[in-house]
Amino acid sequence: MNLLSEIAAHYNYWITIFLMCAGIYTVVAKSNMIKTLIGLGLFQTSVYLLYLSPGKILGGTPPILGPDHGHGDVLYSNPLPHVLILTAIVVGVATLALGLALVVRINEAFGTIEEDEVVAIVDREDHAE
Amino acid sequence: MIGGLSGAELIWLALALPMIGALGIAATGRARNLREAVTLITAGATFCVVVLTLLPMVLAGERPATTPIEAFGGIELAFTIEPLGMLFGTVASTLWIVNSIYSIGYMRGNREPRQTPFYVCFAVAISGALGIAFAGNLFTLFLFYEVLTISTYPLVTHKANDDAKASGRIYLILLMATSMTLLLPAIIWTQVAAGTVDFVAGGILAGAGLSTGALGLMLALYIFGIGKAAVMPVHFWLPAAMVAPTPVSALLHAVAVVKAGVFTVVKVIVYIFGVDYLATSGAAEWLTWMAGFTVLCASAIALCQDNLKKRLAFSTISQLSYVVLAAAILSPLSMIGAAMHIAAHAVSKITLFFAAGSIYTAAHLTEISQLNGIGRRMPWTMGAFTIGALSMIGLPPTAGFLSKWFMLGGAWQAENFVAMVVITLSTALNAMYFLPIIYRAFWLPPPADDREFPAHGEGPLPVVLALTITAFGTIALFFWPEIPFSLSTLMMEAP
Amino acid sequence: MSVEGGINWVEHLPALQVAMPMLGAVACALVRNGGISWLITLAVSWAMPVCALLMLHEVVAHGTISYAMGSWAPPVGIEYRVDEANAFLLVLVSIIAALVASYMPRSVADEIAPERRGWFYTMYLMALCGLLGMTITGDAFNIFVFMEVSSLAMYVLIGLGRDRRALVAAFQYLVIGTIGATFYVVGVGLVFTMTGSLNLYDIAQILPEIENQRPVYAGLAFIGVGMSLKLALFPLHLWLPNAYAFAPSAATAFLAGTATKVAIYVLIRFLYSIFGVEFAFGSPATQPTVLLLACLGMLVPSVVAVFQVNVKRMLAYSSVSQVGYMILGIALLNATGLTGGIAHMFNHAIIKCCLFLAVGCVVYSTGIQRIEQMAGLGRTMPLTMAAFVIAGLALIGVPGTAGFVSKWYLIQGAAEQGMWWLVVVIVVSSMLAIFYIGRIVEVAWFREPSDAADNPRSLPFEMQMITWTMAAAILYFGLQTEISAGVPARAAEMLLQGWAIGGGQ
Amino acid sequence: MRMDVILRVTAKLFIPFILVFGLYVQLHGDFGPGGGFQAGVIIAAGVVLYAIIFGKEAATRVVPTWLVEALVPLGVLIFAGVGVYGIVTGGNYLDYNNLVHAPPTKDEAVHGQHWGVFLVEIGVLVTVTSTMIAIFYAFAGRGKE
Amino acid sequence: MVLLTLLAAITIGIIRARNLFAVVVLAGAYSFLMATVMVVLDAVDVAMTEASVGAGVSTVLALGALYLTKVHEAEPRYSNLIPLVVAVGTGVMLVYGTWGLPGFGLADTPMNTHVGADYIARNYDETHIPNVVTSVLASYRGFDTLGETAVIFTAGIGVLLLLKRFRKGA
Repeated sequence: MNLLSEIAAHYNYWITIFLMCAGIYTVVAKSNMIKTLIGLGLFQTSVYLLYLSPGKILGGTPPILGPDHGHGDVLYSNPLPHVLILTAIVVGVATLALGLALVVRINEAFGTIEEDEVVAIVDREDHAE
Repeated sequence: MIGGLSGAELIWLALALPMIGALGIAATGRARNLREAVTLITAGATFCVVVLTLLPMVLAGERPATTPIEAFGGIELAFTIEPLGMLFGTVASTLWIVNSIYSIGYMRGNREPRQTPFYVCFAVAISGALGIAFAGNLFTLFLFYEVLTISTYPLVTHKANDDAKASGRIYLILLMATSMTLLLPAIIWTQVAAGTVDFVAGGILAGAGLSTGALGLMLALYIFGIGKAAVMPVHFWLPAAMVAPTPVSALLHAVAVVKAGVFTVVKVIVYIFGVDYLATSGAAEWLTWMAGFTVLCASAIALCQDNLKKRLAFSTISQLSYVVLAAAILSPLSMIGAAMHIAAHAVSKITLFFAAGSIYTAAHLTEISQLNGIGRRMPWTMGAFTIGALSMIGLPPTAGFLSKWFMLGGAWQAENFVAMVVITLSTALNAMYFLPIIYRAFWLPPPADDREFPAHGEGPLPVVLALTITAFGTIALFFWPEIPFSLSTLMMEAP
Repeated sequence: MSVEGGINWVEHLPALQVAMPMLGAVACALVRNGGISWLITLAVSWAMPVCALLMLHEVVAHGTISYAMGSWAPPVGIEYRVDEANAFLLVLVSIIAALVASYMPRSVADEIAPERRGWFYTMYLMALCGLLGMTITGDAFNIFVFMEVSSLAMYVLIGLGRDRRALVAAFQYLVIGTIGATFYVVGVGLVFTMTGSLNLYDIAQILPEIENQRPVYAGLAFIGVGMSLKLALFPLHLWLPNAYAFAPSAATAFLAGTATKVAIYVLIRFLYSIFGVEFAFGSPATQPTVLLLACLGMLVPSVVAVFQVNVKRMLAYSSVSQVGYMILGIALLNATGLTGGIAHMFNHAIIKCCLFLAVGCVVYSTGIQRIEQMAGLGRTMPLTMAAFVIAGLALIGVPGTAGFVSKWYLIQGAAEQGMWWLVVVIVVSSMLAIFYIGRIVEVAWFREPSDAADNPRSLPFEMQMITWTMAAAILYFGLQTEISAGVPARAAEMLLQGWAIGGGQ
Repeated sequence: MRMDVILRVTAKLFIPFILVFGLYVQLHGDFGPGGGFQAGVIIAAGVVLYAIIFGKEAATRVVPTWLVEALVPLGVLIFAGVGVYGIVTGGNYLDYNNLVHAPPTKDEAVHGQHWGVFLVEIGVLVTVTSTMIAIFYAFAGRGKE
Repeated sequence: MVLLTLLAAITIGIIRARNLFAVVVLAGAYSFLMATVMVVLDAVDVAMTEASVGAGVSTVLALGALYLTKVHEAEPRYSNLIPLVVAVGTGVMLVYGTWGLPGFGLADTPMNTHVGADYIARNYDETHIPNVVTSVLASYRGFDTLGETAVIFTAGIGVLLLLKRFRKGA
């Protein structure tokens, strides 16, 4: 029973972990660059959950202060993770944009966005050197 | 006028002069006469500082030293002149002058390319040698040891053709590798064990409480780490370096490099391990065998060489191991012998190389089998060669006799019969590979047809001049051995 | 020390250290004219060392500086915390940035299209800003933010290389770098969840009181892996060689000098100051593992470097192996070793920067990047190649050069730990360095000039001068080591104390 | 797509609302969810929508490229500038307390905070909006080849 | 928890799908779901951002990129073993770590008592801004936000540097 409640208490962590693993898997396994980037996105997004979940307080409300100005007995969820994740999201999208830009250029330069094909071309050029 | 300077200033001056000279040479590279004038002047000035000024001070019992400069973590850059270093410094700076005179004749006579870099590197190498000689601790010594290695590398590859590059590679990699992989750890081990790397009379490791095995291991690291001493099996850079022009060979064999090697060995044994400590610990016995083996083996190989310079090279290897052997005997007399042999071998071996070079310049002969009757065409050269050879064998009236005498005495004193057998045996071998050359040169008739061997006279004047000087030096050291003798005895007395 | 209107700007040095490059970048982006942007870059990047040196002086004199951003006292606000360790690194990074900036203009003009130069300098300054921010900040999440600032800027800088392979290199770096950064965030997240604080010093105070250590261990692991990706610890180095090989010369010199070093600093900070040695290396398996990785890192990439045909890539592999030395110094866990590690960060930074600057000169005046083509360069560009040789000797660790000092400390550190096999590894990898440097030296000095190497384009003065300044610095720090070894020694002491027991006040 | 009347009309109707909503999010950030970043994205979305439907050329007539590219750094400038102003007014970097009155009483400090947050959010808004638009232009400017 | 499970399902879909267009759309859906989850977790600001960014901007950008490149993903050549190992390794490490984390929704965890609570307590007196997130974002941790803006700025200029076409067609 105790174990069961433990599991229940950690369920969302595990989903998070699953999502992260999926993200990493996509990044490492997939050769298509756009898919790699989306995998990165998944990975980062799941990290957000890792931050937000512990910040949630059951029975709490969003950290937008009511009339009690936070001194009353109203429970507010922890605002700090939210701030961090806001920043993280922004960083994530910035990275994504840059990555996509690079993919576009690579596609123009090599005519493909499959990483292993590109790498093959690169190796050939290295040996041509 | 430089008498007024203090010891420390003189040391800095001695180290700086060749460097300044190098700059001057590089600057005057276009005008060769000027350039060579600069070389000679620098050499002369260095000689004045080292021999005429510092030597008397040391003989008078002074120990000139610079105030140490802390480099890092208690490791200091320090110079102290003790007798042994003075001896080496004297040899180097004296022979530099002779060698410069010789080089001028040789380089011009053979129309060698890229002479300016040659003289520059040469000057830097001398500075390195002096740095080694005057080093006050292992770190400083190591520093200049590498300076010497690097500055001589371009000299070895001077010809810049393929086999020059190949042997240059062997030279650099062997010397650097041994010093980096063996010598450096040994030094740091010393630092960790003894807490210092300064050269102290009587050694610094006595208190470190290392086991005999560890001591032996450390000694091995030092001996083989000092690749310049060319103890087998780290000797083969020396024959390889034979591709270099003769003045360079002279530099390697007589003036700086190998001397730096054996000098370092002796210095480490005397001032780091401490003779008595090493003797009592008995960690150096294997060294006697190793050195003895090298002496005999190298002599035997020399016997089979037809190329004159190669034969001389192997003779050098065996002669170096004399010094190591003498040092390994660990008796006061043998130590003196070792020190004196550094000087003796220097003058006699440089004579031999000068002669070989002179033959090459005049007659373009390199093989011993071609030397029939050459003594009649080049009496001065071959005369000097004979003197050098006698000294190598160890016959009076030459310098080699004295040092060998001391070594034997030391071996007797220490009842080290291995050493005695080795010395006598190798003397026989030396005779076997030197006397035939002399015999050929003077008593065999020169080859008949002059188409193959066009008539030629002596080598260029500077060459002959140089080799005559060194030949006289070889004899002079027999009759007036005071300077090296007193220096080496000073070395053995605890200050 | 200018006091204007009662404001003591010296108090605000920590903020200025990061704000100035940012504003400079903004200015460059507004101007967008190559020449003017360069002047701005030059001014800013030379102001940086001044800031850093002033702070270093302050720290050495009066101890740690703590600067509260927005006057919110930590841990509520973000704190900037400067002590010996990161003040030293700030000096290093900013000086290298300044020198490279002075070296840059013609080389950039050579490799970057005119209308892009303004923005190029913007990126350069942002990279600098990010690195400085990472180094100076005392807040775990702030490190991440500035890590991303610098990383993004670097991806762009690399992507601007002329060769199309530069794009691929940038992309791979982007993917790996992002994974690394995200791992770091995960680690911080775990620690944050357990401690509830993001302020490094605060975390260090709280950690010892936590009874359930598992999340913290996991957090440590994630931070470790993430930073190892960033600092290209073998075998996580795969992004580095191409990135260095194809980026514009000036950018490569800058990255090689600074990027990995800062990542290493962050790792050191977490291992020593925050988690503390006892905790970080608590389990008996940790130290051997790290040492093993370090040794592999010192040997394998060196071997690979020996067989490279592209000189830039060869140097890149050698960088990977040098990272091994630094990690080794960290993992030795004694003062001497750590001093060696930090000192090697400094020395290797100037050495490798000098090498890449020299290569940059070669590329500028001949366009050569392959080693065979470098034949005879010793005769056609003697000064540049001489500087190259000096730096190469330092890389090998010849006494009298900067490289020797740190190597000495590392060997001594290993010896003090009685780990003689490490000594062997160190000397062997130095041997390998002899091989790959010697190869180039031989080609450059003892071969007839190839037609590619003949009559090179005349080199701009500033490129020569900066390259030689670096070479001179290498020789100078080989013997005169108050800065390059003295400060690291202090820093090492301070770090070994850790923060948990109230050290670093 | 360009010829589709319905789309164009609806777009013409919607875009103003989008922009207004964006401003609302921006200004209401103090009291409810929202802030410079979200607002910036929304406003940018409006422009992007315009560009998608009426073509990039039309969009650049309304929001010229040079303006966008100038605004990208401008936002950072505002933000960082506020920070520096914090120093000038005698506080630390990014200290808003004495933004309005220095030295402040407690209420004035709060006032300063309000202003500071407001300006900063503006900075974020400017940068985010212009960056998003600029990136979109850059992608759009890259025809398929 | 249902939502979370749904998320997992979508993820699998993303990994399986070969058509990149579908992938992008799925990713958008993923972001929306994520946003909903965030609302459940009381993170309204974050949810808003995630919706606008994850579902909006990212999708648009990805589609734009797709428009410029290719829509179909090639068959992967090499085995999926290594990535699987990497992913599972990470997972194990995380499970190990998270198992010790405090349970879901508790108020007395260090994270919710230390600084976080601090903000709620002091925020109003110091800033009069009801939305704690905004005040923390812009004031208490304003420097992070400055960094974040810098990131955007860098990315923007970076993309321009890489993609922008100049008259001379550089």
